[in-house]
Amino acid sequence: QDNYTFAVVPKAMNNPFFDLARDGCEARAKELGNVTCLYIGPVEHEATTQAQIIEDLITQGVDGLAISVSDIAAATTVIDRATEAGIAVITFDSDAPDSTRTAYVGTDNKLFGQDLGKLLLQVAPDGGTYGVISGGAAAPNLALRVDGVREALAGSNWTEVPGSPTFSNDDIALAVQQMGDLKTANPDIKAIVPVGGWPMFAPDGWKNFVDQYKADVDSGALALVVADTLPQQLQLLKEGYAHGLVGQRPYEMGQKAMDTLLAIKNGETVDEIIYTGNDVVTAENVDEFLK
Amino acid sequence: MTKEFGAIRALSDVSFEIQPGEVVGLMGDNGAGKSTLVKIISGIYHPTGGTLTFDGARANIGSPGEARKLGIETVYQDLALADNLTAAENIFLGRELKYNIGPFRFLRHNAMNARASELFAELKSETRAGDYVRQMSGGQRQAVAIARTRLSDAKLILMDEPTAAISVRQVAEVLNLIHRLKEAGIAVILISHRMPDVFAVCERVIVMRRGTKVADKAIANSSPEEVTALITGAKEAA
Amino acid sequence: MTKEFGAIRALSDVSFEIQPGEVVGLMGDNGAGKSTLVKIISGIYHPTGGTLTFDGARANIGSPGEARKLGIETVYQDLALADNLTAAENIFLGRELKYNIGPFRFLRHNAMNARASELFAELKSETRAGDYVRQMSGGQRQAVAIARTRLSDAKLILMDEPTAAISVRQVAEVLNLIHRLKEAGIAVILISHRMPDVFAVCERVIVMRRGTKVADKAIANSSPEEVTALITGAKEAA
Amino acid sequence: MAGSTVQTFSNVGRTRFWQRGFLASQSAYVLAALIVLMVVMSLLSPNFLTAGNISNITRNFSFIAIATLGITLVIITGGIDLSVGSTIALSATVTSIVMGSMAAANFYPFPGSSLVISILAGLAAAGAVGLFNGLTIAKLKLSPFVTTLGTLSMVRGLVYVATQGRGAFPTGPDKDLFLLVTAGKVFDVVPIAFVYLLICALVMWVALNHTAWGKHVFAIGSNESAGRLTGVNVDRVKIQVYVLCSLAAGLNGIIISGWLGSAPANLATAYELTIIAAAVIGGANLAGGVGGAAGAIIGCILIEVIRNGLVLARVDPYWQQALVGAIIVAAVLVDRLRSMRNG
Amino acid sequence: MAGSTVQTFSNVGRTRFWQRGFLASQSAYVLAALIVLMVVMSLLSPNFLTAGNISNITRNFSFIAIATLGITLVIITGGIDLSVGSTIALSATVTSIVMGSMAAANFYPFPGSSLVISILAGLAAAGAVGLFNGLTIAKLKLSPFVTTLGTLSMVRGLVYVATQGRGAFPTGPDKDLFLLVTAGKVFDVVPIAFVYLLICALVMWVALNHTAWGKHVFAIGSNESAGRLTGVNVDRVKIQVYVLCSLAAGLNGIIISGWLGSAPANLATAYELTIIAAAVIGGANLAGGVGGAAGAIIGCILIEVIRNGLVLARVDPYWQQALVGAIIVAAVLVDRLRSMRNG
Ligand SMILES: Nc1ncnc2c1ncn2[C@@H]1O[C@H](COP(=O)(O)OP(=O)(O)OP(=O)(O)O)[C@@H](O)[C@H]1O
Ligand SMILES: Nc1ncnc2c1ncn2[C@@H]1O[C@H](COP(=O)(O)OP(=O)(O)OP(=O)(O)O)[C@@H](O)[C@H]1O
Ligand SMILES: [Mg+2]
Ligand SMILES: [Mg+2]
Repeated sequence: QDNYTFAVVPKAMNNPFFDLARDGCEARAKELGNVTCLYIGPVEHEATTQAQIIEDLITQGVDGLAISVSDIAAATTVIDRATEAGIAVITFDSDAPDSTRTAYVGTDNKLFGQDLGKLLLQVAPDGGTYGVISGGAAAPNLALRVDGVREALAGSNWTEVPGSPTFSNDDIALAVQQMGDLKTANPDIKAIVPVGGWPMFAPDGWKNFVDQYKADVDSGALALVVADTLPQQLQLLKEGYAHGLVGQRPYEMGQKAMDTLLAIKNGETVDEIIYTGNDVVTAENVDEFLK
Repeated sequence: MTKEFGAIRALSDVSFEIQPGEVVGLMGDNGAGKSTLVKIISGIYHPTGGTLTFDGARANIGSPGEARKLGIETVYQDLALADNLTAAENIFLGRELKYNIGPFRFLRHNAMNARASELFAELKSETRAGDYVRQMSGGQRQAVAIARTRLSDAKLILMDEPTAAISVRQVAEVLNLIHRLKEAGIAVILISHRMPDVFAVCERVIVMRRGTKVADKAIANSSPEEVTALITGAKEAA
Repeated sequence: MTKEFGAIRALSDVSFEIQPGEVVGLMGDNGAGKSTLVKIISGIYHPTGGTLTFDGARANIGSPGEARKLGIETVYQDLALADNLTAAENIFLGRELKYNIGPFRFLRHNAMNARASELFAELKSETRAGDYVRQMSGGQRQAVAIARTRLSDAKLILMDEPTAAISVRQVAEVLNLIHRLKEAGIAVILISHRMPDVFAVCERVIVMRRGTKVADKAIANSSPEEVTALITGAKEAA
Repeated sequence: MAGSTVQTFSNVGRTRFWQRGFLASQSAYVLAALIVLMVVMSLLSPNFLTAGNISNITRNFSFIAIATLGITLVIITGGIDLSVGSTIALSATVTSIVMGSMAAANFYPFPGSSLVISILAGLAAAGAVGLFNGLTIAKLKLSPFVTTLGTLSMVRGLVYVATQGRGAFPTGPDKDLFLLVTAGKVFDVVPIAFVYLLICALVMWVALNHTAWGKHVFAIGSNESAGRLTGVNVDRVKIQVYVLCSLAAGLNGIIISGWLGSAPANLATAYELTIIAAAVIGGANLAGGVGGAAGAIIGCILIEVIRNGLVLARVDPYWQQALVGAIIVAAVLVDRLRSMRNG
Repeated sequence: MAGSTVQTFSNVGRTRFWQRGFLASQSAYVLAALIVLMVVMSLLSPNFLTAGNISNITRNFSFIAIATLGITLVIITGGIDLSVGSTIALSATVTSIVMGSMAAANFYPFPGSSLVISILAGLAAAGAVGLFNGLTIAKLKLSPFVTTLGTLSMVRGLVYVATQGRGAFPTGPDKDLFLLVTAGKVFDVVPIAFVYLLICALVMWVALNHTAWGKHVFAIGSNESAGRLTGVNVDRVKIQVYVLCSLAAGLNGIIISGWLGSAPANLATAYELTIIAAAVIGGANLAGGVGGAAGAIIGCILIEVIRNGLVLARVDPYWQQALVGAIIVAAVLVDRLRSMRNG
């Protein structure tokens, strides 16, 4: 049995989301035995650095690459170079559909956004105004999520406030500040939908914010529907600090990435699109996820 | 040639004139406003009031560059040297010697170094043209600043304490230089605290005290004692 | 008290000594190495070779701070002033006057300003203690540097061209000051290019040329003409 | 001799009151710009001047203002510290980790011990960074820019290494106390971070203006060799200044992590530029020798008011970034008025 | 008079060859550090010295090296330009947008016209940023740090506004030609970016050392008021220097976007610190008056070799960042050897 080294290249290493993908990948690599998981990417979200690291990995002669694409066109160029060099390439979390990558493992971001929107409709069917918090303005998957939210809410009584989405640049402190800013700028705002978990990654900052409007949140007059399902978010949800979460499955992305790359190496055919699915969590089912 | 000045706080209503080939000594206590006066003539400061006439026409000197173009050269008290350039580069700063290759102009390093060495030799100064000004002694720095005025055909040369830091033998050379300038019809304003120097080369001496002109008289009618009294304020005016 | 020096390129085998209460003039052409010598004594440069004896003991002066502690005060040729502080703050830099509140020590601004004004008055200098050095005239800056040496009980004061930029009446005050220092038993090394000053206050004159000592003789046995000849190299040694 | 202290100079008029002291400083002019900006913002958005928003603004700028005070000291000596952002993250992380491991080990010698020890550990880690910077810059004489750029990267790397990129959370028996002393509000209105800021600023103002140490800091920035020649212990002051800067950043980090309830590994990434900008806008001069506590705070307020105001005014988020830049330049431009008036 | 030009000084020995010129410069010592580092890296990873990797390294450092040349000019005058990263993104974006809209409009006056016009548009946009910086700094006399921090933010904001955050990519009939002139390889080995770099560096070296303009640049950095007093047109030179810096960054941006086949809106975020670090490591002095083309390139190579080598050596990525910082400091430390030897 051959030994393989598969590299997992996140968009940015400073994002806790990708840590879960790394954990999944490392766990699965250990189970498989003949696979090494090499987790490396740019520290901050920046397309050129990611491309340069991928080039270095090509030079190093890794056997497979799983890339969370930072910029579609830029990644397409390097992915094509990698496949030319005979390396198995898949994308995860964020795709470059026109490249020569063999498969995409991850979330359907449009669908993910739609799930967020639907969850909001379910939590607060009456409608009103809502604001969205996004991460980096340049991230294609986040743009798809925002579109998804808008699509799901089109035709309903929900309207988006001006100045939305705000961009937190994955800065957790800034994301919490923007929660406050949105509410202050629009005192009658009825819902805030962060399309990534940033503000809740700061549990006490989030609590501080919610506590100011605790009555509204409890009564549902201020609906909080947030992306991602990290443990601290589930805890907050359980304590009544949010109404619903829609989660991706980064851990599974890491696992499936290893499986898929190994399958390609073994000459098997794989599906081009492998969705890992979404988790929709509300107060009802939160205990299942908290285990 | 007439120059009139209004006052910036350091200078109130000072006015005087100087003719081609005339050497005027400007004396006064520390802080009397001598350097300020020089800086106005050479275009660094703008007078708060008053006018400046040069070559018969009213001159509006907006910058040191313009002053230079009019033919006014200055040795500044703080010397105005770029530490990270060599002596030669400092001397030629702003009017480098160049040769052309097509549309491009390149520096004539050797020619500039040679000319700078000549100028130092003329001043009997032991200053090496290729040395960085950064590592020069106080007197060598002053020699560089003085050498700078020798490059162009100036009409008026302002020297703000040019002999302060240089040694006896070069002081003589600088005084010689002033004599030669005078013969060539160039007007010189010499600021100095050294009474003998002023009395050796100047025809006229202007004394300032606390921003005002207290005397303007021919050397022949004056004496070192009188000037000293004027500077210290022991004598009010002359 | 003996001082011996080895050579850094600018200084080769210069050695001399000075007694308490003695005033020695140090003369020489520009770039002769006078300031370098001063900087070695005051701890800025370390001699490449040679030793330094102070108060009978061999002194190893590692920094200007140590020199100060030994009782060596210096007026540097480049004055060493912090432009963004006032004259008073510069004078007291490194030995501020303070009062205590519990464990904390705070500055006595008024006392320092008053003392600084006194020092300027003593030097007959028109320098305002509260003005920033940045906006001072050349002579005012020099007055600040000289006033600085008056603060402590120095044993040896090095003055590198202290009178270069200051006006006639203060020159007299500085020379007076040197006389008083001498009477108080303080040794002074005076570097100057002004022959009359050196002959007015010094007992001995040391002449340097190109890094070597060419003469070391009592003023009484010498003359300005001889010293000039030694400086220029017209006379080889004495 | 008595008369000498009241020397008068016939050619010296009195400088007018606006040409002297605070009113002639850059800080005063930036303060004027800030006030104009606040008026504009309150016209654009009725919510700008609400109590809640003012409390938000106060808290937000307090987060960077303590670090800005520290970096102002460094800038006055003519140095720079690019590692403040990383140091903020380091002290936050160390505090959380120590608190967490004390809880795990059930080590709890005295009431509040976990709080005190973990905060001290965080500050010690920050101080160590400052000591490294200071020693390298003062003793090895490396350029502050390169040195602290190196520590920026080193310290951030260590934070990632220590937490495997995950960041850390304050936990354990003293967590509530920790939140109280970092994120609490005095009298339910004034964020406690603001109180810390005021204390730090006051101490700094006294130290800069009324102690010998402060004069030495200015002297080093204005002419380092003059400081050395007059016997100021330049190296020691420099080291102190870098240590203080890192401690200030560390304190800031602990406060932020208390407010967030989390010390993410990417906390305060790229804050160094904002913090330096705040100091410079408030009048600190990167060439050294100029700066002060009041200015630093004004600079921080200005930056936060711009950010907050644009969000409240519902400006298109893509335009916000462009406007932040433009307003910063405009705010500094008012300082030209000063130079023009004072000649 | 003839003899005067060969004056000799009895007390002046000849400086030894290693105490003069390039060998006594910081660049030479950093070059030595670089060589040591390359030997270490090649021992750690067998792939380091392969032709493919050397070509990669060459291309990667060329990406930032042209901008580093530009910023070196600015640093020599005693200024700083924090907006280079944003300018890289701007010119890349403008080039792509213009190319795309010419394709959309089917406007194609002469062969290669889309290439030429779009590249010129990109450079013009970059030049405009430089002109703004230069005018603001030289004429309004604002601090370079604050001004360019403002443009950093403004320009990045405009890139987001122009592309709605999505970035742009080169398209149209001349796309292949565009890729050829930006990402191609000469003789199939030498990245074309490296050729551009060499040309720029050579021009810069000649300009700095053999033209009056170059001496003026040094004079401004070493004593601005002296430059002004001797009639150097300080303002004009400063403006030129900032425009050149932005043009260099713009050229870099176009080359990077050609290699990536894309101009993402966050292209080159935070590159300014790396670029300034490269210039400073290569010997440029932020206080002004010192710097050069060779040093700038050596600094860039050093930074890229560290990055690339650590990836190839499979160092734990969390440690990589810490090591990058440490090695940068160590590399500059060798410069202390120089100061110690030359006294
Ligand atoms: N930029 C400035 N701002 C404010 N005051 C200034 C400025 N420059 C000079 N002064 C003040 O103006 C007065 C005159 O200064 P100036 O330099 O003209 O004196 P000076 O006659 O040249 O003296 P010296 O013989 O010492 O060189 C001094 O009191 C000085 O403090
Ligand atoms: N840091 C340095 N590096 C190299 N050479 C130096 C340095 N400092 C001084 N020199 C050289 O040493 C020589 C002596 O300089 P020094 O300053 O001691 O002269 P000086 O006798 O004080 O002259 P002056 O009367 O002009 O002040 C000069 O040739 C000078 O160029
Ligand atoms: Mg003067
Ligand atoms: Mg000297």
